Amino acid sequence: MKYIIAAIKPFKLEEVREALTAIGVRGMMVTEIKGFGAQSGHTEIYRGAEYAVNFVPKLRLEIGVSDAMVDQVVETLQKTARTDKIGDGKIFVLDLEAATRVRTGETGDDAL
Amino acid sequence: MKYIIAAIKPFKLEEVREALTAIGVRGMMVTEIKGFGAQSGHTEIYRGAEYAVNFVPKLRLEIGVSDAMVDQVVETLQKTARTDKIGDGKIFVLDLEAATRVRTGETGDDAL
Amino acid sequence: MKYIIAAIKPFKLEEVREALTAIGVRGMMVTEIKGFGAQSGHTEIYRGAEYAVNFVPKLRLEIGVSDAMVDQVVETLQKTARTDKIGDGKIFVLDLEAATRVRTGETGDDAL
Amino acid sequence: MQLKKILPLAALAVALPALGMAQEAEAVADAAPDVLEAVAALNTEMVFIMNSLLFLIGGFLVFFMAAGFCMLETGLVRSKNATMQATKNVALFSLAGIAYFIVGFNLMYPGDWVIEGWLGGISPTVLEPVGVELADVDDVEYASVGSDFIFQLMFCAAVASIVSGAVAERIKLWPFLAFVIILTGIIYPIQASWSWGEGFLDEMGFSDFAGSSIVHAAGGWAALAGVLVLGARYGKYGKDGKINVMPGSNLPLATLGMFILWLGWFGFNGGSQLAMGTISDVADVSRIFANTNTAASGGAVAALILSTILYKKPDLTMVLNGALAGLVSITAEPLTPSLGAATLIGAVGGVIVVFTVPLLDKFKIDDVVGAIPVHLFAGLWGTMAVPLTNSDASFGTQFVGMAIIGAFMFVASLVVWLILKAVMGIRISDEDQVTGLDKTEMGMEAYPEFGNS
Amino acid sequence: MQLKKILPLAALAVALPALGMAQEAEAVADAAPDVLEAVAALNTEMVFIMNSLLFLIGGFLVFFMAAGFCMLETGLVRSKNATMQATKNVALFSLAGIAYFIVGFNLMYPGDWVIEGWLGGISPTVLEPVGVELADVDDVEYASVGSDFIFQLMFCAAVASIVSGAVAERIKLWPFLAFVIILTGIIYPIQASWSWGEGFLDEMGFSDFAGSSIVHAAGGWAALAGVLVLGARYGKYGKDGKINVMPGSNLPLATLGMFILWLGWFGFNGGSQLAMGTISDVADVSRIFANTNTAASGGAVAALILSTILYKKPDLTMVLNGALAGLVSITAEPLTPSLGAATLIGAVGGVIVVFTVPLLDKFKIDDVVGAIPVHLFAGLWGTMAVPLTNSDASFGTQFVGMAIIGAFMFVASLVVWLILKAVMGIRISDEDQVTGLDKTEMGMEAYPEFGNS
Amino acid sequence: MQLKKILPLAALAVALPALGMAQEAEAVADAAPDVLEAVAALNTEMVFIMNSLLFLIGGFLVFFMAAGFCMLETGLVRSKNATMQATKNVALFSLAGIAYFIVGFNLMYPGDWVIEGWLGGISPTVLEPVGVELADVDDVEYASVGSDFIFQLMFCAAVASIVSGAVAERIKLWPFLAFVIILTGIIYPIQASWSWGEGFLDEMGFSDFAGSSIVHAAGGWAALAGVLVLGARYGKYGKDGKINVMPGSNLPLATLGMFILWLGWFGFNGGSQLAMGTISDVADVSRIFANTNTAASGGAVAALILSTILYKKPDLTMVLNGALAGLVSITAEPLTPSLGAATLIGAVGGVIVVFTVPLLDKFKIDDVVGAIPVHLFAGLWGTMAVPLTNSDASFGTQFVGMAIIGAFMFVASLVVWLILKAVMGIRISDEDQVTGLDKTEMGMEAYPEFGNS
Ligand SMILES: Nc1ncnc2c1ncn2[C@@H]1O[C@H](COP(=O)(O)OP(=O)(O)O)[C@@H](O)[C@H]1O
Ligand SMILES: Nc1ncnc2c1ncn2[C@@H]1O[C@H](COP(=O)(O)OP(=O)(O)O)[C@@H](O)[C@H]1O
Ligand SMILES: Nc1ncnc2c1ncn2[C@@H]1O[C@H](COP(=O)(O)OP(=O)(O)O)[C@@H](O)[C@H]1O
Repeated sequence: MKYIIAAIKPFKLEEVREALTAIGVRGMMVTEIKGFGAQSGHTEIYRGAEYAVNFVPKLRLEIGVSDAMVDQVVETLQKTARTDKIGDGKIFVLDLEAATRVRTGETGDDAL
Repeated sequence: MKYIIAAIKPFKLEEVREALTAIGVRGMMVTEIKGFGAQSGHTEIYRGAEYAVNFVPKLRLEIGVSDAMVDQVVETLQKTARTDKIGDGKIFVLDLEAATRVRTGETGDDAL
Repeated sequence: MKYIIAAIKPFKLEEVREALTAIGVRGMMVTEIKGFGAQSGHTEIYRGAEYAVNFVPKLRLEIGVSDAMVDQVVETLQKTARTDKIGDGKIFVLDLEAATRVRTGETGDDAL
Repeated sequence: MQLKKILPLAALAVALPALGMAQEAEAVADAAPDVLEAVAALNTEMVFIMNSLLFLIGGFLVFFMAAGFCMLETGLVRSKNATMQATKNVALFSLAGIAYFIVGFNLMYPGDWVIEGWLGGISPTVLEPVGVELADVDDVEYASVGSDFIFQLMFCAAVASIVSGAVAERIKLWPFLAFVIILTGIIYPIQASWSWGEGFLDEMGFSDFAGSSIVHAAGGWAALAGVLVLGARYGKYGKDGKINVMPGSNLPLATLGMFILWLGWFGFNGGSQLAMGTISDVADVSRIFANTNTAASGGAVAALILSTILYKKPDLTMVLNGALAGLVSITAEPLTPSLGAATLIGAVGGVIVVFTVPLLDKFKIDDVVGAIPVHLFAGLWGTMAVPLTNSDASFGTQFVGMAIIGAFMFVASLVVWLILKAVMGIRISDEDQVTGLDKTEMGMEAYPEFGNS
Repeated sequence: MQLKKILPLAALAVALPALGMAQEAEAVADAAPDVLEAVAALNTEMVFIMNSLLFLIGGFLVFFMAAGFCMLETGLVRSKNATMQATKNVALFSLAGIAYFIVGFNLMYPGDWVIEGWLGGISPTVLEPVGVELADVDDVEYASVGSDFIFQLMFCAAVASIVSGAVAERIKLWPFLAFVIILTGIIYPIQASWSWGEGFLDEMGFSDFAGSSIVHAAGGWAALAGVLVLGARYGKYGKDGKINVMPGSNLPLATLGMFILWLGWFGFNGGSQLAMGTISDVADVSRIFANTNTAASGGAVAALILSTILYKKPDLTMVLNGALAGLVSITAEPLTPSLGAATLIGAVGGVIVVFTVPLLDKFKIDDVVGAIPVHLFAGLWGTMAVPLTNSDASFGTQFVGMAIIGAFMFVASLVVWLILKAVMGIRISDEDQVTGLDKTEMGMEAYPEFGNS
Repeated sequence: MQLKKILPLAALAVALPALGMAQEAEAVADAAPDVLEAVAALNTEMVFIMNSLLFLIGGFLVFFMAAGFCMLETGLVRSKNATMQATKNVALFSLAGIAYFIVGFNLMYPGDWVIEGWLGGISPTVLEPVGVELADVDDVEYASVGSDFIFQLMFCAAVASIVSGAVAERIKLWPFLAFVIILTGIIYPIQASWSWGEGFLDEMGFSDFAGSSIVHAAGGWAALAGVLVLGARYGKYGKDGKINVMPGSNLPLATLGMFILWLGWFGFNGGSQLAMGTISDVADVSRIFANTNTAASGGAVAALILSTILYKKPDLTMVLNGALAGLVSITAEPLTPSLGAATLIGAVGGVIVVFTVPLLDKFKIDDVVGAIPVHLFAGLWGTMAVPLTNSDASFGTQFVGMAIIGAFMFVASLVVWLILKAVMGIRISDEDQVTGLDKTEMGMEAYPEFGNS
C-alpha cells in the first residue's frame, strides 16, 4: 500500500474529489495548509507598512491506496489539479506499511 | 521506528490522548482535517439552495513511536477511538527512518 | 528522496523559512497543529471552572528533499528552531518513494 | 393642533398696543378665558408629549436589548450552535411582539379585569386613532397608547430573551418558540398585571420599579424550570463530578452584547419613571440614569476583583455577567439610592454572580450564559434591597411579592415545559448536540470558513 | 431666549398680589398683550423644538442603519471579501454625506425649481445661522434646517447602502463609489423631489410615507441595474443550471446588522411623521413605532415558517431578510394600519422574500445579500398596500407613481452603470475574485488569523 | 406638578363665558397674576426639561462610545490579546464611573474651588433629591444635576478609552486600571475644570466646544506618555528599522466600533451645546449634528484617497481612523463652520492620520490602534482650527490653552506611569506577549475555536 500526500490549489478540491471518486478512491483527508514554493505570495499593506505574505493557501490531500491503484491515483491527481499556472502543487508517494479501519479492525487493503 | 497517522472523530480526542498517555506515548501532533469517506456529510441549505457538504470534520493524529510500541499504540487507538458507527476513522503506519529532538539534538528512540 | 516532517514553535517560522531557503529548499507545506508533549499546556478558567489545555499550538512543516540534502536540512531545522526551552519540537524523516510536480508532470528530484 | 388655537390670540396681541387703554382692557377680558385655557392645554400637551417621548426613546433603547441578548448568547455558545442561537433570538423577539399585542398587553394593563386584581382582560391591543386630538386621548395625563405599548412590549420580549440563553445548545427550536408564545402572551402579562396593572401585589404595596422581580427574576424562574426539565448539555457533567468546560466561541461579540444591554438599561430603568413632563420627573429620570450606570460599574468591578481573587486570573465572562447583575440589582429601585448606595447594590449583584455560577454547576444545573445567576439571583437581591433606600417599601411585603411572583412563574413555566416535553419533545439528541445544532437542525453554519471542529 | 422675554412678567406676577384690586386690573391690562404673545410664542417654540428633536433622534437612528447595512453585508459575503465590503460601506456613507449637501438636498427640496415639479434647484445646503432666533428661522412651523438636512441625508445614504450589498464581491471599488456619488447627489434627490419635495408625484396624490418606493425600491432598482450590467460572481452559476452556494462568512454579524437596521427603522418611519410637537403628532409617531415593529415581526415569522416548510429546515438568512422585508413593506404606510394589518403587511413581505430569493437565482441574477427581494420587491408591495388601509390613496395612483419611480431609477442607474463600465470597467477579474478582493484590491484581510482558504 | 397648578385656571376659564362681562373682567384680574406666573414657570420648566433631555440623550449616545472603543480596539489587536482588550475596556469604563462620582465631578465643576480657577472641590457627587421641585433645583436655567453628571461622566471615560487602545497588547491589567482611576478621578477632572469648570483657561478665552484638546488630545497625551514608558510590543520593530506588521484580527468588528463612535459623536458634540430648550439652541444642536457628520465624512474620504495614492491600495484601518480624526477635528468647534468648512476641517484630520501613523512607527512609538494620530494630532489641529470659523477665538489663546493642557496631561500622566512602573511593573514579559495575554494573564481565549496560532 502507498500513502499519497498532495498539495493542490484550494478551488480544485471538488473537481479532484470527483475524479478520484470516479476511479474508486473511497476516502481521504483534507487539510488547510500554507504552501511555500515558487509561486510568490502577495503583498499586504497595513497602516502604511507593506509586508510580504510568503505563504499561499493550499489544500493538502492524504490518501491511503492499494499498490494496484497508486499510478492511477497519481495520474488522476496530476491531471485534474493542473491549471498550468505556477503553484499547482506536488504529489508525494510514501510507502504505507499497515492500515486499520477503526470501526471494524479490518487491516490492509480492506481498511482503505 | 514507525510513524502512525490516524483519523478519528473529534470528540474522541481526550479519551484517546489519555489512553495513549497511559501506555507511555509521550507526544503527538493533532490537526483539524476534513475527512472524506463512507460516512456521508450533511446537507446545508443557504437561501433556498441546498448543497451537500461532503466532508466531515475529523482530527488527524501523528505519533512517532519506537518499533516496540507500534502494535500497542495501534491497538489502543483502535479500541478507544471506536464507536462502532460509520466514520470512526483509519490508522496508518509508515516507516520512520530518523527522529530528532530539536531542543537537545537527541535522535532515534530518545527523541520520541 | 526523503520526506521531512517537523514540529516547531510558531514564532520560529520566518527564521526557519529563511534559513531553509538559504540552503536551497524551494518549497514546503506549513500546517497549524496542536502539539502534545513534555511541554505542558496552560490552565484556562472559564466561569469558575479551571481546565487544562493540554495542547500547545505548533506549526508542522513538511518538506520533500533529495537524498543529498536531507542531513543539511535536518541540521538547519534543528539549529534554527532551537530555543533550548522545552517544547522546541521534533524532526521526523521518512522515506519518499516518488514526487510529481502537478504543473509539469516532472518527477523525482526535479519535482521538488 | 394647539398652534391654530393660539395663533389668533397672538395676532390680537400684536394688534392691541395700537388701541387705547380702555379697549385694551376689554379685549383682554374677552381673551382671558382663552388664554387660561391655552396655557393649561399647552402644559397638558407638553406633559403628554414628553411622557410619550420618554416611552418612545425608552422603547427603542430596550428594543436594542434584543440585539444585546442575541450577541451575548451567540458569543457564549459554541460556534456549532451559533446560527441556532441567533435564529432563536430573532424569532423569539418577533413572536413576543405578536403575542403581546394579540393578548398580552390588555392582560397586563386591564381596563376591565376578568378576575379583579388577578386576571386581566382578553382582547387585542387597539391604538389611539390616527391624528387623535387632546379630547380623545385615552389618558391625557399619561402618554399615548402606542408609546406605552411599545415600551411595555420590549420588557415582555426581554423575559423571553433571558430564557433563551439558559436553555441554549440543546433545546429544539419549535418547542422553545411555543414556550415563548405562551410566556409572552399569557404567563408574563398575567404576573406583571398584579404589580404594574394595578393588581393585588400593587395593592399590597409591593415595590418593583422597573422589574428586578417582575421581569428579570420572572425570566430567570422560567429559565430555571426549562433547564431542569431539559437537562444539561450532553457531556457537560462528567461521572465523578467533573465539569467539562465548554467555552464561548466569540467573547468580543459577547462583550458587545453586554454593552448593548447596558445601553438599553438606560431606557429600561429611565423609562420606567413613566413620566418626563415636569422638572421633578426629568430630574428623577436623570437620577435613575446615574444610578443605573453606577450599579453596573459596581457589579463589573466586584466581579472583576472577586474572580481574580478566587481564580487567580480575571474572568471576562464573569465581568460581563457582573455588570449585568449590577443592572438587574438596581432595577427594582433605581431612583431612591444615592450614587454610593447604588454602586454597592450593584456590587453585591456582581458578587452573587461570581459565587452562584459555579454553584449551579455543582448542582448540575446547566445555564449556558449565566442567565439564572444574573437575572434570577441578582433579581431577588434587587427586590429585597428596595427597603434599604426606599422607606415606602417593607422587607416583608417585598419578600411576599417576590415569593408569589417566583412561585407562579416557576410553576406555570414548569407545567408548560412538561407539556411541551410530553407532546413534542424538547431536547436535541446527544449525537446531534455533538455534531452541533447548526448542522443538524439548521443546515447552516455561523462561521463556515473558520475552524471546523 | 424666550425665558428672558417672560421673566419680567413673572416678577410682575409675584409683585401683584401686594397691590390693590384696581391697580391689579390695570397692571394686568398692561401685561396682557405680552402674555398672549408669550403663550403663542412658547407654543411655537415647543413645536419647533419637538419637531427638530424628532429629526435629530430620527437622524441618529437612521445614521446607525449605515452600520447595520455594513454588518449585514460584511457578514453575508465570504471572508475573503469582507474588508472590501466594510470599506465600501464606510466610503459610500461618507461620500453620500458630501454629495448630498453639495447638490442633493436642494435638488430634493427646492425653494425654486429649475423645472417646476420635475427638477429642483442646484446649490449647496446652507444651514440656519448660529443662534438663529424665532423671527429668522426658515420655517417656524416646521423644524430647523440642520435637523431636516441630517434626517434626509440618512435616507439618501440608505439608498446607496442597498446597492452595495447586491453588487458585492465582484465590483471594483472606485467605479462603485463613482456610482454612489451620482446616485446620492443627483439621481435619488431628483426622484425624491417629485414626491417629498412637493413635485409632480405629490401633486398627483402619490402616497409613500417613509419611502417604500422612494427609498427602498429606488435603491433596489439601482441595484438591479448594477447587477445586470455587472454579471454574477465568478463561479456562482454552474453550466447545467447548478447554483454554487457561497455561504456568508459570519452570520452572527449579519444578525447584528439586521437588529441595527430594525432599530434604525424606528427613526426611519417614526421620524417621517415630520412632527412631534402636538398630541396628535406624538400619538401618530407612537402608532408608527408600534406598526413598524410588528411588521418586522410579521416578516420574520413568515419567513421562518415558510422557509421551514419549503426547505425542511429554517434558514436564518431568510429570517433576517424577512424581518427587513416586513420593515420595507410597512414603510409606505406605517401610520394608518392597525397592529393586525401591519403584521400581515409585514408578513407578506417575508413571504415575498422567501419566494423571490431563489427566483432571482433562476434568472442568474446574483444578488449577494438579498437586497433586491427585500428592498425592491417588498418595497413595491408596500407601495401598493397603502390603499388597503389609507383611504386617501388609490391603487391607480400608487401604481403610476411606483412605475414612474421605477422606470426613472432603473434607466438612470443603467445608463450610469453602462458609462462606468465603458469608461473604467467595473468588474473584478475572475482570478482576483477567486483569490478574494481583500488580497488583490486591498492587501488587507478581514480575519487574517482565522482559517486560510 | 405644574399641571395641578394650572388646572383650576382651566376650570375657571371654562366657567367664565357663562358670566357677564363685568364679573368676567374681575375674575380675570384675580386670575391674572397666576397666569403670568404659570406661563413663566411653564417656559422655565420646558427649558429645564429639554436641556436635561439633551444631556440624557447625549449621555446614552456617548456611553455607547465605550462599546465603540472596545470593538475598535478588540478588532485591531491580535486575537491572542482580544479577551484582555475587551476586559480592559469594560473595566476602565466601570472604574471611571466610580472614580468620577467619588471625586472627579466636583473637581471638574467646583462650587467652591480649593485654589480659585486651578483646583476644584473634593467631595462626592450628590444628585438632586427624588422628586425635586422647581424651587429646589440646583440651577433652574440649566438642567438636572443627574443629567449633567451622566453626560460629563461619559466624556471622562472616553479619555481612558483612548489610552487603552494605544498601550494594548503589552500592558499589565492592574497597573493599567490603577492609571485609569487616577486619570479619570483626578488628572482629567482638574484639567477639564480649567476650561469647562470656569477655571483660568476659560477666563483666558480658550475655546474648545466639545473637547478636541480637553478630551481627545488630553487622552492622546496620556496615551503617549504611557507608550513611551511602556515601550513597543515585543517584536514590533526589527533591528534594521524593519517594522513587523501585526495586523488586527477582526476588521469587521473594528469597523463596527468606528460606526458606533461616529453615532456616539452626535451626542458628544450635540450635547455639548448644553441646551436645547429654545429655538436657537435646538437649531444650533442641529447645525452641530450636520457639521459633525460631514467632518467625519471628510476625514474618511481624505484617508481613503490619500492612502490609495500613497500605498496603491486603500487601507480600511486608515479610513476608520480617518473618519474618527475628522470627528476629533471638528470637536473643538462644531457649531460655527459651514458644511463646506466642516468637511475640510475633517478632511485635514484624515490627512494627518495617514501621514502620522507611519511617522510614529519611524520613531518606534508603538500605538496599536492609532490613538495618538487620531486623538492627539487631530485634536491639536481641531483646537487650532477654531479661529478659522469662530471670530471669538484667537490663534494665540488657542495655542496657549492647547500647550498648557498638553504639558499638564503629559507630565502628570508620565509621573503616574513612572511610579506604576517602579512600584508594580507595567509591562508583560516578552515570552508572555508571544504566547498572548489571553492565555497567560486571563486563561481565556477570545475565539477558542478558530485558528490556533
Ligand atoms: N519540496 C516541497 N516539499 C513539500 N511541499 C512542497 C515542496 N515544494 C512545493 N511544495 C508545495 O507545493 C506547492 C506548489 O509549489 P510551487 O513551487 O509554488 O509551484 P509549482 O509546483 O507549480 O512549481 C507549494 O505551495 C507547497 O505547498
Ligand atoms: N483511503 C483513505 N485515505 C486516507 N484517509 C481515509 C481513507 N479512507 C478514509 N479515510 C479517513 O477516515 C475517515 C473515516 O472513514 P469512513 O470511510 O467515513 O468510515 P469508516 O472508517 O468507519 O469506514 C474519513 O473521514 C477519512 O478522514
Ligand atoms: N512522539 C511524537 N510524535 C509526534 N510528535 C511529537 C512527538 N513528541 C512530541 N511531538 C511534537 O513535538 C512537540 C514538542 O515536544 P515536547 O515533548 O513538548 O518538547 P521537547 O521536544 O522539547 O521535548 C510537541 O508539541 C508535539 O507537537
